[in-house]
Amino acid sequence: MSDKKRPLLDELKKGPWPSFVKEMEKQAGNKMTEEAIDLLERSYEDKMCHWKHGGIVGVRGYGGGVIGRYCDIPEEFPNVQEFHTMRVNQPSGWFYTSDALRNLADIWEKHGSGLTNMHGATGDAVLLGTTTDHLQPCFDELAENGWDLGGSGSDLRTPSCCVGPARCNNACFDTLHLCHNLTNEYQDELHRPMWPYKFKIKISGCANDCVSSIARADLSIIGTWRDSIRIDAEAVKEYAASGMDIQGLVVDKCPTKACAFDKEKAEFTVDDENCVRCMHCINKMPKALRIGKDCGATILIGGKATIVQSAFLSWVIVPFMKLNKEDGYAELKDLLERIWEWWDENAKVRERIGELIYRKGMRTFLKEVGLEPKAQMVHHPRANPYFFWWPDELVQKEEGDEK
Amino acid sequence: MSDKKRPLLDELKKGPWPSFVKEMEKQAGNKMTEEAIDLLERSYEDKMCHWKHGGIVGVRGYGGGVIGRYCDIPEEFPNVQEFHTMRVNQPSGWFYTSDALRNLADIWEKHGSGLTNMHGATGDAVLLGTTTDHLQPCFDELAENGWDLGGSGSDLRTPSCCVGPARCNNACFDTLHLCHNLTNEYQDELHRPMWPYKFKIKISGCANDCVSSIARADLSIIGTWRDSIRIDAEAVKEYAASGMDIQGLVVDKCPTKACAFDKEKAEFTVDDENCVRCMHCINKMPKALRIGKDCGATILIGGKATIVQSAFLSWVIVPFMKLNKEDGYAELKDLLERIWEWWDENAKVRERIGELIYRKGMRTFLKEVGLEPKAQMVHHPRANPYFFWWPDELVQKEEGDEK
Amino acid sequence: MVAKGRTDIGPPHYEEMLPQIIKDNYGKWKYFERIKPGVLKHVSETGDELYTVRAGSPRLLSITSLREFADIADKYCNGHLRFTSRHNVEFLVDDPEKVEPLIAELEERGWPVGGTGNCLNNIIHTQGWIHCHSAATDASGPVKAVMDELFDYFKTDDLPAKLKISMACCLNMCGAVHCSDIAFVGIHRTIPKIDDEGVAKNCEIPNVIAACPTGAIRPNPKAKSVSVNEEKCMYCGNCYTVCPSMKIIDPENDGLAIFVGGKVSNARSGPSFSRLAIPWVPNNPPRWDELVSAIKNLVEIWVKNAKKGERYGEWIERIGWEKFFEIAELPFTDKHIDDFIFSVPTFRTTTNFKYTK
Amino acid sequence: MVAKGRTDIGPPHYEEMLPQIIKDNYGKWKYFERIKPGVLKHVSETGDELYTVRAGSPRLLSITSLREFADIADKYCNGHLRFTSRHNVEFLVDDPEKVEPLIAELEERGWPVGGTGNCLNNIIHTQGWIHCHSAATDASGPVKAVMDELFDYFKTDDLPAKLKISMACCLNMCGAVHCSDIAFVGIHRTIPKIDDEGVAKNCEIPNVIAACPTGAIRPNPKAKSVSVNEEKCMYCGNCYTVCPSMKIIDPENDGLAIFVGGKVSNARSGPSFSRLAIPWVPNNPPRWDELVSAIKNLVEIWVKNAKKGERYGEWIERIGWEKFFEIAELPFTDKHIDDFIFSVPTFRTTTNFKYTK
Ligand code: SRM
Ligand code: SRM
Ligand code: SRM
Ligand code: SRM
Ligand code: SF4
Ligand code: SF4
Ligand code: SF4
Ligand code: SF4
Ligand code: SF4
Ligand code: SF4
Ligand code: SF4
Ligand code: SF4
Repeated sequence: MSDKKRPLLDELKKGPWPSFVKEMEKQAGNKMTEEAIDLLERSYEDKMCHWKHGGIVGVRGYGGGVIGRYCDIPEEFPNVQEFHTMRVNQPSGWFYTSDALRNLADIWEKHGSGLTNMHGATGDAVLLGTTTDHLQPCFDELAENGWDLGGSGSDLRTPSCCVGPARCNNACFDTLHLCHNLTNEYQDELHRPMWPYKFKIKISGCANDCVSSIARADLSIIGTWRDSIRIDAEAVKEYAASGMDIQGLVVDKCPTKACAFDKEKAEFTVDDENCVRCMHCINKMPKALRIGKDCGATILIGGKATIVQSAFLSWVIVPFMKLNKEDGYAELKDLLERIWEWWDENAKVRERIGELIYRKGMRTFLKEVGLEPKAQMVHHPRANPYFFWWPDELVQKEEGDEK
Repeated sequence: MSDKKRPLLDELKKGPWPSFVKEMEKQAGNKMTEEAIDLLERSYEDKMCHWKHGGIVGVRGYGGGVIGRYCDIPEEFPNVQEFHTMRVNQPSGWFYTSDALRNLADIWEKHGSGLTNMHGATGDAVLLGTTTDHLQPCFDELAENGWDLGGSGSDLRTPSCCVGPARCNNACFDTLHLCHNLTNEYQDELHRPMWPYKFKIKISGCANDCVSSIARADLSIIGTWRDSIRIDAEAVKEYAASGMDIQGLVVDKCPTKACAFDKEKAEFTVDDENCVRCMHCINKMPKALRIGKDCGATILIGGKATIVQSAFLSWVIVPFMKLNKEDGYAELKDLLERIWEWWDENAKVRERIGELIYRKGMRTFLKEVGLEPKAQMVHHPRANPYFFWWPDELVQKEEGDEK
Repeated sequence: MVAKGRTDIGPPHYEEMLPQIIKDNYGKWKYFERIKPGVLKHVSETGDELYTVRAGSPRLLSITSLREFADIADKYCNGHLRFTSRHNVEFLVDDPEKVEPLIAELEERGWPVGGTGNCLNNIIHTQGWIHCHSAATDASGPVKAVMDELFDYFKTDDLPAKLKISMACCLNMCGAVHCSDIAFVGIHRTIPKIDDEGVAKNCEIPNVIAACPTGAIRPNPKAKSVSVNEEKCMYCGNCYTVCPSMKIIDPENDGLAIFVGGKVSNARSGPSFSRLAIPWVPNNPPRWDELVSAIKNLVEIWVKNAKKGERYGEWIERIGWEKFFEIAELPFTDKHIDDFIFSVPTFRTTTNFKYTK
Repeated sequence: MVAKGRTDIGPPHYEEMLPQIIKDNYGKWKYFERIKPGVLKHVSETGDELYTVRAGSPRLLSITSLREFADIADKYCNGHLRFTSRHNVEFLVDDPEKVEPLIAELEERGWPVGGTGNCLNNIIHTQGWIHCHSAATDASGPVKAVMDELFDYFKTDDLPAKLKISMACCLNMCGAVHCSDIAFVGIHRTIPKIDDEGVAKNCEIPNVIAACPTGAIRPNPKAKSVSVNEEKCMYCGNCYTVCPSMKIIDPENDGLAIFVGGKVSNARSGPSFSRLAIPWVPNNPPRWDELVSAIKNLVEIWVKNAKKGERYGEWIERIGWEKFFEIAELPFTDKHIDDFIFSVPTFRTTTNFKYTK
């Protein structure tokens, strides 16, 4: 360990929550890592980071997957002069065997700092800190062991999905399969930046949206159903008997007043036509209520964080789509490709799809990617009278019609 | 009557609702009016209007109050070649004595078409259709009889107000007095266009807003109170006894669940702290409930219709202001004048105050007219992190502070 | 005659116009009752009772009718009357005996009594072809046709709630229809035709360019005029308002759009905008049949489906806009989806929606 | 070693990673129960029962800890585990007997078990000073300090509802904090300092100009660089992201803003944005005391005042934002009022509000 004292970081080794400082120190045998800790102490003193942009780095054949990082005071911290990150594409649902995890650890011990993020905000297994020289060997070894890099730069980013059917009673479709399938189908889009900007896909099995797809993905795929909530009348009675306030905690909070509870009979009913499948009643009484059987997903577009035109939540563009494993999700892929094509052709540099739709108008987007306008796409119709007509909707003037 | 047939307009003499065609025909003895009807028939044939812009016309000393109008086929309709409107400022609350009404009618018989709008959408008594030659004599005669013109062009428009204390149990202040007072105080602003664009003031005695001030005025003044709804317990019991569904029609519709009805005791209570004074319960049980005693108004700004940046509803800028008759509404006028000054200095041509605030930011508006930010001004705070700091809010760097 | 140049005297003082009973009870009204459609009774703290009889008006009134109103006011109301913010005329009666005879005389003379409480109110409207150069449709004609069709609703107050219909004859929206239960507004559908010479001679080009909400107007320096980008122009006509040489009227393509669900009062829910229901019905004088039947349908589905106390928009908010389009049997088109400045907050950012056919 | 150039193989197949009990019951889970904080039990149609033990993680994990997790998984879970979308680690146990020993060992080794149901969840966060050049604050440090303070809430599930706290270290918001119950985000407060030479050499000026959300950047042709309009710049740092010569870091003025009331799920109400509560607390390493106590206060008022089942924002929507500021004893300033593109729909357009002190 370096002889430098780290009084500020030491403060963060205290307290009940697991300490990232301790984590870093666990790898302090590595000179690079040790200096990274010292540099962090320095940042704590200076109240600013000590990293900077620098030359773009990567691995052969890929445009993304590596984030180049350089120290801004390399004279003082020569061992973290270069401190790049590699983004390793996680297995769908973030499942690992212990061996897989050890394998990753071993590779990273050899080629990097021994620090990771499990996982990055997009979903990748993030390997934090290595030098330019190590990038290609590290990648080669990852690939040899069945790992691949995730996305970065102006490309498709690593798709992610919720735990879904692997461990959840609410999954309306196979989120893991879809995520894996899309990731593999679009390897080229993922690895070779070529678009105006990044594009993210996140997949949740139901409206609880446990991967925040509506807030964090350009394309959000959220499970739902078309038929009825399945009710186990006996289990309802058990909840009632257990003293649960079904009226207050379930029924009164239904957003559309679509469910009802008859206290006398301990009977719970759902008015299918008015149920918006918000999941609330199912969440509260999982033993008694289940999602429907005719399942699929709602497709939404445009979600993103703040920059540039402020954050957008994704917007409904397909109220219900059957997700067909058998044909490899042809309908979804077909739509996705039309969307990419339109975006790629029309967007400015660093313009996310949501921002492009805003700029061009939803009508243009829908027409050009071939989607029908539906009332489900809006909270409410426009309030202003500023709408456009397509030439073929107008009355064509005949000769002599003019007065 | 002209010998022209008017088969299209004749169709609009049928039916139970009073017919504007019949109204026009009542004055058909006037040649100008008769031709105006013929011109309208022509518009019905052509499906378009036959009026056009033209030279600006007016009366001496005034920049507004008259709308110049010219026929676009004067060869065919020489008598309506000029067909200007005069806007006569209505008495507050649109009250008239029969003599006053006859007086207006007599003047307009002499100088114009004999057609009126009682009233225009801004509130004026609109005298529809006269020639340039008649404008000054008509105005002189109006003035002689105690009438004055209202606003038009880029000036203060004729303020208007609801019937208020004259005939309404809900009036939180004297709407008629305030309207009259402001109109008289700002005669110069009303008659001599000098601003970037129009500015409208509308005054409602309570949140029912019977003059739509929140939707149709740049400055909306809406009555409210600070203390408690007055409850007549006996009258509540009468409503209950009469079989009224107080729970369903009143309590359940309270937007903040601030009122309650105890069916057993037939007792109605209001939680003052949570009541937002929406008027609903008072509207439903006017015999039992009354507005509070400590009354004043909420002041809102920016309301307007569609053009240019779409319609705005007015925005709360002063949650509660006492409207003090004794000092001639000094606080309100002071604010109003600061607002006008800021708008006049900063707006582009044809930019309404609401649009200017949007362009400059509410913070700039508040600071420059001297208002404190209040949470009541927003539905909710901003969602984006794009806020500004004033220089004096920052940490000033001391010498040698830099590392 | 007159002292020439007498200006800035302001309107007549309202006090001169008030009947004695109002002067006596000014600010003292305690409560009111709705006696029947068109008749209100206000009761004062002093015990005085004032009856108001409201009659429908086409707003466009001849001086002959004004004199008729004056005569009626003399006969029943000690010479006092008023107009309302929706252009009805109200007779103020201090003697209960006179109420029925007054109503009888009004009805007899063709002035229908009604429009209070949960009646259909009078339709706020504008100039149209009678006086405005800007109009995409007539105002008085469509209003008359609609009021004839809905007449019964003006005379009965058992609608679910108030029903406020408004109209404006162009996007300037002088009828301020943007917060009405039902609104219809004249619209254009084709871009302005530019008379270059006229523009060069009569219009201030920077103002014309600034007038365009979508930035569709560009300078055309060659012609000292402007040009319009077809893709960006949504026919609002604001350029025409500032420059008469940008003619936008097109008789076959002009028509009316219908909006629903707005309100102004703060009662219960706050004020809200009306929203697009039907993008276009044709201008079809003299009785605008397509307009009339569209509005009739809109009113009837509300009457049939709304709960007691639900304004139009409150009903729709409860059932959801997608259900509204289904019930109204109206197509939902790309026109219904906002694409102007504040469009983003109108897009549906939740999977909470209902399925429709 | 490796076949060089092997690319595009994609991630490992998830099936290889699944424990047998999940393979057997894939898609067949019938319901679940929350056994206690940190422990879930999922029951399958086949009757199989799966226990999940969730442990808190700092997300920044050493390979030493990864190996430790692997060892634990071998010992209790047949060598299987997963991570969650909020960076916790979950151990998947098919034998109920092993649950308590597993928990004991985890706690013993310093991995707290909790964070399920109505617990405080782990704080989503980002790189901060550990790796990012863009950071206005550290990420791991503030998160550690806050989690220490709120630790008990991670271990008890009787909060009114789920409590999701997120953090991001600059406005790029890689933590996607914009829809969290409570969010804190690193912000700058002073405009970028332009290194003209650097801009001229390294940056694409049109991109720099386009990067500015408020149009504050203008070309400075003389210096082949750009200039920033002080009045329009709100310090977002996006210019710095595209051009390193627009340095925006300012140690004394950088700090954190705190937002509240967002959510992602569609349960009951739709997803919604978090909204500004506290515009700035200083960067105060190592334990960010001002941040920690501000967040503690925000959590406590919710715990005290919300009804059962109310997420943070649902509570505020019920009482009104003006009451929230009163209860939280936070000043409402001009910063809280939106002035960006979609500001207009946030302004209060109703007189329906509550008075506050
Ligand atoms: C590593 C990661 C944060 C983390 O600690 O987890 C990250 C790190 C960076 N993000 Fe991010 N983003 C990460 C997820 C996100 C997310 C969250 C998500 O994907 O769910 C967002 C918000 C969602 C979104 O995309 O809108 C996000 C929004 C941004 C933005 C703003 C983009 C925008 O359109 O608003 C930038 C700026 C940019 O692209 O130039 C950005 C840029 C960056 C850069 C590359 C900074 C830069 O300009 O060079 C950061 C590199 C940090 C470093 O030194 O390692 N990062 N970034 C996340 C990726 C890990 C992974 O692959 O799993
Ligand atoms: C007469 C009247 C309509 C009526 O039939 O009642 C009217 C008539 C005209 N209005 Fe209006 N406006 C009238 C009330 C309104 C209202 C309603 C209100 O005041 O409550 C509005 C919407 C509220 C608002 O101000 O936003 C209104 C919004 C406009 C606009 C759009 C302004 C905007 O900022 O959006 C214009 C365009 C303009 O100013 O150039 C306009 C322009 C016009 C012009 C002057 C047309 C023009 O460009 O020359 C119209 C003259 C018609 C004519 O030939 O007589 N008028 N105008 C109303 C005034 C009568 C009166 O004094 O009582
Ligand atoms: C006479 C008039 C004021 C004036 O100065 O002229 C008036 C008078 C009254 N209004 Fe109004 N309102 C008048 C226009 C309005 C308007 C403006 C408009 O229609 O353009 C509104 C806002 C419209 C909106 O919300 O879209 C309006 C919203 C109300 C409300 C709230 C209704 C609601 O629940 O949303 C009430 C309360 C009620 O009726 O329960 C109300 C109540 C009343 C009361 C009962 C107040 C009272 O205690 O005297 C008055 C008799 C109403 C009736 O018709 O039964 N008044 N009232 C206006 C009559 C217009 C007409 O001829 O039809
Ligand atoms: C494991 C995980 C999915 C994954 O693939 O990793 C997950 C798993 C479950 N979620 Fe979730 N959710 C997970 C992140 C989320 C997220 C995303 C996030 O937090 O960033 C959300 C949206 C957050 C939001 O709304 O702001 C989320 C919103 C929900 C909800 C809706 C809560 C609400 O009422 O608003 C439920 C339903 C419930 O708990 O009643 C739910 C319910 C569940 C259930 C009960 C589903 C089930 O039947 O198995 C799972 C156990 C939850 C528990 O903790 O008690 N899950 N859940 C994630 C655990 C994160 C963690 O470590 O804390
Ligand atoms: S999103 Fe739905 S299906 Fe996926 S883990 Fe959450 S609750 Fe289960
Ligand atoms: S899923 Fe939601 S909308 Fe449907 S019945 Fe249950 S609570 Fe109501
Ligand atoms: S706004 Fe209020 S005070 Fe004025 S007339 Fe309407 S109900 Fe009465
Ligand atoms: S005035 Fe409105 S908010 Fe107040 S108690 Fe009555 S219904 Fe509720
Ligand atoms: S709405 Fe348009 S056409 Fe009608 S009066 Fe106003 S400006 Fe003229
Ligand atoms: S009609 Fe409107 S949108 Fe079209 S060019 Fe003129 S101002 Fe622009
Ligand atoms: S939020 Fe900003 S500082 Fe933090 S990792 Fe992302 S880009 Fe870097
Ligand atoms: S910091 Fe943001 S607002 Fe300021 S100049 Fe740069 S991009 Fe523009």
